[in-house]
Amino acid sequence: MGALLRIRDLRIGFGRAEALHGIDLTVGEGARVGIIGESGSGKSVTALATMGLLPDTARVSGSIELGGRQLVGLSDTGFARLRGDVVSMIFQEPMTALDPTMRVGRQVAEVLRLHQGAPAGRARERVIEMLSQVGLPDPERISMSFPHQLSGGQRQRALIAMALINQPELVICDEPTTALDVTVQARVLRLLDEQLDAAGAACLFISHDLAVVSQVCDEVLVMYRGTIVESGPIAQVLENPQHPYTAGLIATARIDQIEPGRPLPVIENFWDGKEGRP
Amino acid sequence: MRRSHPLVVGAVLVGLICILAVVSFFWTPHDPGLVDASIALQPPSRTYPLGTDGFGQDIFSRILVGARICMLVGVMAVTIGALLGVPIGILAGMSRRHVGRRIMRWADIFYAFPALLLAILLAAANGTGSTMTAMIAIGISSIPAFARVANTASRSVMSRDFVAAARSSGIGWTAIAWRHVLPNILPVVLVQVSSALGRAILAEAALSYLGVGTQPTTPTWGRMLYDAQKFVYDHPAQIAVPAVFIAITVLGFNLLGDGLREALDPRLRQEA
Amino acid sequence: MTDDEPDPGVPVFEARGVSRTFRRSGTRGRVLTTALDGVDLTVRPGQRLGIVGESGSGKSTLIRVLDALLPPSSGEVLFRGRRIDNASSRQLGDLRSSVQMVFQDPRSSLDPRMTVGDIITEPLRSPLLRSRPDVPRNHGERLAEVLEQVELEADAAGHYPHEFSGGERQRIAIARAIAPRPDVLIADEAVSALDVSVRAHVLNLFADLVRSDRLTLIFVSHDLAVVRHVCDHVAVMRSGRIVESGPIEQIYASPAREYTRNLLASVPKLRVRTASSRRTATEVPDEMPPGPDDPPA
Amino acid sequence: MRALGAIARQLLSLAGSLLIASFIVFALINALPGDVAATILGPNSDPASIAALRERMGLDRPLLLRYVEWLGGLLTGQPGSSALSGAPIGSIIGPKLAVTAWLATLSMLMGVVLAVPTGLYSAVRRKRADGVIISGLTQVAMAVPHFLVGLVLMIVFAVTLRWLPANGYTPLTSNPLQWLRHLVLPVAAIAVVEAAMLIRYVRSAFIDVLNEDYFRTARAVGWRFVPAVIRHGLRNASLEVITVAGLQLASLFVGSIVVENVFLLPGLGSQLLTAVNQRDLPVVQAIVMIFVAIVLVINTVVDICYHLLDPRVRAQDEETSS
Repeated sequence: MGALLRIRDLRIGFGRAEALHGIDLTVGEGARVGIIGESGSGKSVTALATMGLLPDTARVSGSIELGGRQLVGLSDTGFARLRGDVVSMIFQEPMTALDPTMRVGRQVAEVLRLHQGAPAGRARERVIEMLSQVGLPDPERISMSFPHQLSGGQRQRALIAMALINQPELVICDEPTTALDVTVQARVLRLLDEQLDAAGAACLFISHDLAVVSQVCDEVLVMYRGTIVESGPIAQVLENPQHPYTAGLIATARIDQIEPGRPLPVIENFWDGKEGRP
Repeated sequence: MRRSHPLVVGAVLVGLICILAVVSFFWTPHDPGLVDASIALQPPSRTYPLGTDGFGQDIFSRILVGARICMLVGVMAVTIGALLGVPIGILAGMSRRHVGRRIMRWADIFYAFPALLLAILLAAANGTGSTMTAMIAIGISSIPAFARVANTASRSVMSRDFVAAARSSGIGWTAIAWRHVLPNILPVVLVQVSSALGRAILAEAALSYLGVGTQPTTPTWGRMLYDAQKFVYDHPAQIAVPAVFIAITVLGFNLLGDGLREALDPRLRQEA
Repeated sequence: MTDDEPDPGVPVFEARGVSRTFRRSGTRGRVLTTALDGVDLTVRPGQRLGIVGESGSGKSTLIRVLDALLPPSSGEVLFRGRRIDNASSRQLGDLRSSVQMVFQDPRSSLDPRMTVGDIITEPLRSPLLRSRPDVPRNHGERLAEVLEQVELEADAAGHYPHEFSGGERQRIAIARAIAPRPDVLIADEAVSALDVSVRAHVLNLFADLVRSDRLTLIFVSHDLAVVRHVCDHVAVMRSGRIVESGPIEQIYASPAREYTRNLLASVPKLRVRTASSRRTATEVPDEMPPGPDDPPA
Repeated sequence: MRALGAIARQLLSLAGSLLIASFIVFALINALPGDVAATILGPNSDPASIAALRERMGLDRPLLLRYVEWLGGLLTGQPGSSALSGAPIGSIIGPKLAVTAWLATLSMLMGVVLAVPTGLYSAVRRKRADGVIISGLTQVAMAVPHFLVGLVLMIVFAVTLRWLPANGYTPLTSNPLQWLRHLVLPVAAIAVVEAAMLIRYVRSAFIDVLNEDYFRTARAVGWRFVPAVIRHGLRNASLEVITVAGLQLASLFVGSIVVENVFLLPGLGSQLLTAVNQRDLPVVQAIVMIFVAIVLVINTVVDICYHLLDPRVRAQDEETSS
């Protein structure tokens, strides 16, 4: 498997502050890489940089290669051609991520037409097919609905349909289930898993929840304050964490294995925040 | 780096006009009401820094006294509008949704009475207009804007959990209004005060210009423009002085409002 | 029965056939949504009750009705044997002074324009609480005490909420709740907005407080695994009804209802995904009904 | 069908507002302390002529009865007669209405045509030099009263350059070219100020949209910046802008009162001021009521447009009507 996404020494700064201090990561074709870290650790910034969606004020240096194309310094037009076609993104907030004034079907169809130039009739057929593929009941009706008429889970499914309809090579998921209920989360995760498999797409999956990442990904990167403190195949990291922060994360995620009544482990039991900081 | 500019520039301009208004109480270079046809329409000179008008009155003295009226009407009108509008808005915002909507619908009727129309009505009913009718008219017409701003803001405060927390520990409605709602909506109300002041001063100028506000014997910037208009063919520069002062004052308040909005809205702060 | 010495036999809360409907607009015109549908519930002194369910299951409505923040559409709510549904605010003195709440999102539950000290001592200044003898008189002293209890620095009192991290803010919210020495603590999704790594810290705090102050606890969550760590009883809610309730270990070990089993299975667990498990990456049973994910907001 | 119900409710509420507003107008003139006849005749009038005027205007009859009569007169287009000439008010006002209507409509059109593209442009370029300059210019234009812009335009184009007439009016039907020449300056005076305000609203509405999640989604699926703004921004921003533009149309009618007086256009505004100066209270009362009604009608039309455009409001409607 070749490398689809290769990031080298990526640094991102806003004003005087630097949000990302030179990270390296590689996502192979069809691979699933999770990025885990607390809020503000730089995981979302990494995703936005790959999509070219950082605000104008951001300073980016280093290299992001997607399928051999250099993305750092790419023009907006260049990015626009890739976005939604080669690389797509699923965001955290399904409630606000769809245009409230446009019917759902039309929003999905737009993505198709934008990149494939399919005629309206064909596009509509494909949209209905895609909506049913992401497990939306009565896709005809859903496609004619406005976003506010759908539940959070349904909206997230519609957004997944938008992200996958052009069979992208890479799907970036930024906390895609954090805003959802546990049962809905489980179903959406399973859907993502199936759809990524079916499309053979690679995935960069961002979450603060190690348990969620462990269910979707093969590899994991642990980020802390703008650096990657640990990375590797997920089994290896879980069984034999090298960095105390990772050990702390694993312990806090194993809440179901602690006997009730005993205090739960916290990160500070493992790491004081200083030792082993790169 | 640019973000604090509107606030500073606005504050400086407004401060300048306030100083003029205060100075006018103690000192003017000449008697602003002294008519002397022999020195009419003089260009600026050492004795008459901004020249004289068609009646031979010193323009600078009249500008100083005009600043007083302009600030007086603006401040009083906005006080009326805020003191009536904000409580209405808070009341509506703290009531149940459909009750609040009904209250706001009543307040909205005042939108149909812009300051100018209301002032004309009051002036007509009174026989003549006065500084007082102008103040009242502008004040009443600014009620719905204050009510609307306060209503939206307090409704969003009421939906926050700290209000539920206060209620669940037995804090009463008045205490919630004072302790939680008012402090949280104060920033938006302040912004509204500033832009309402700008609008009030524009309205005052228009009323004086039309002669339905402060009576022509008292110097006002709007009336000075009206008087200067007669000489528009031969002395067009006559309108420049009062025009510039009106524009400076309104610009000052508008900038102040924008600056406050930026300074107080965290989302805009990041945006800038 | 006196207020300060509650009879251990009298339930703290009792709900009898409580229903609550809201008028909402749906996809097909105006509808009445039933948030609560004939709920019966008894909370005994010292009990630590977890209420579990998905969003829209009515759990948040239930605690708001229990705390008399919302009136029920029908049914009776009793606090220590006295009716509190449709009671005037003056009649709620006992409830307001004995029960405190912790909310989900501290960004919303802490007034951004108040200092931490003012926030925490606000319940002490409530007119309904001042009448109670055991409410601390010395606000400064009590403030220092509770700050220490929630493991915050004493100088935190002078700062504003936005200067703290999410976990710290939730601890401020807890400090406010315990400041007037309540007998009952109601927590509404109190750890769901927190990062997993911060969650453990706050849960430990809850467990410690409940134990040391011998509080009655009502803990609302969508996560059974979390509830298991702080509660001894659990009630599972779905569509406004309690579908299953009992001692937590019993329900955790052998849930009687399909719905409870699904809830348990849905909580993501740390597991290594191998190539062979790709097809069944998550353990949601297939018989999970494919209906709407959750009701439209 | 539901949309029709909402429109019907809006119209009903408009009727209610009109009724209340008409009562306020009537009460301010008639029920405020001070005798109407004495006010009309001024401070130096003798009691006999005051009594005669009271008799002629029927002021001795009950207030409520006079209000109902006046209301009926408004609906039939004859709200009484002038206190000075005795001419029916309908025939005094009728011809003036067209002038004001042309002035306001053309100003609004010109204002919107100026404002929407400029506002959009300055939102997109808000961090660039040209965006900042536009912002600054609108600030200045907003700080200037309508009549001042009118005076400046008059000095430049009528007095100095002598391209256009400084004042007066020719009806459209008698000479379209002259009609246009007379309207250009007044329309420009109003439009410049209104456009400045509108530009700021358009700009901030678009900046709001640029910060929305759905705009980010649109960019993430491959829209380039400007097409994304047009496809997903325009409709959402227009919702906000329509509300403001409606309120502005109201302020614009009022602005026309002042500008008509600057350019001596024989419209409703000039007539209103003349009536105020002549203390012709029945005429004042009628003209003010016309302005108030126009404002209320415009606001209702705006509300209806808003309801038709925003699917969320359409749904909310159903919620509130219960």
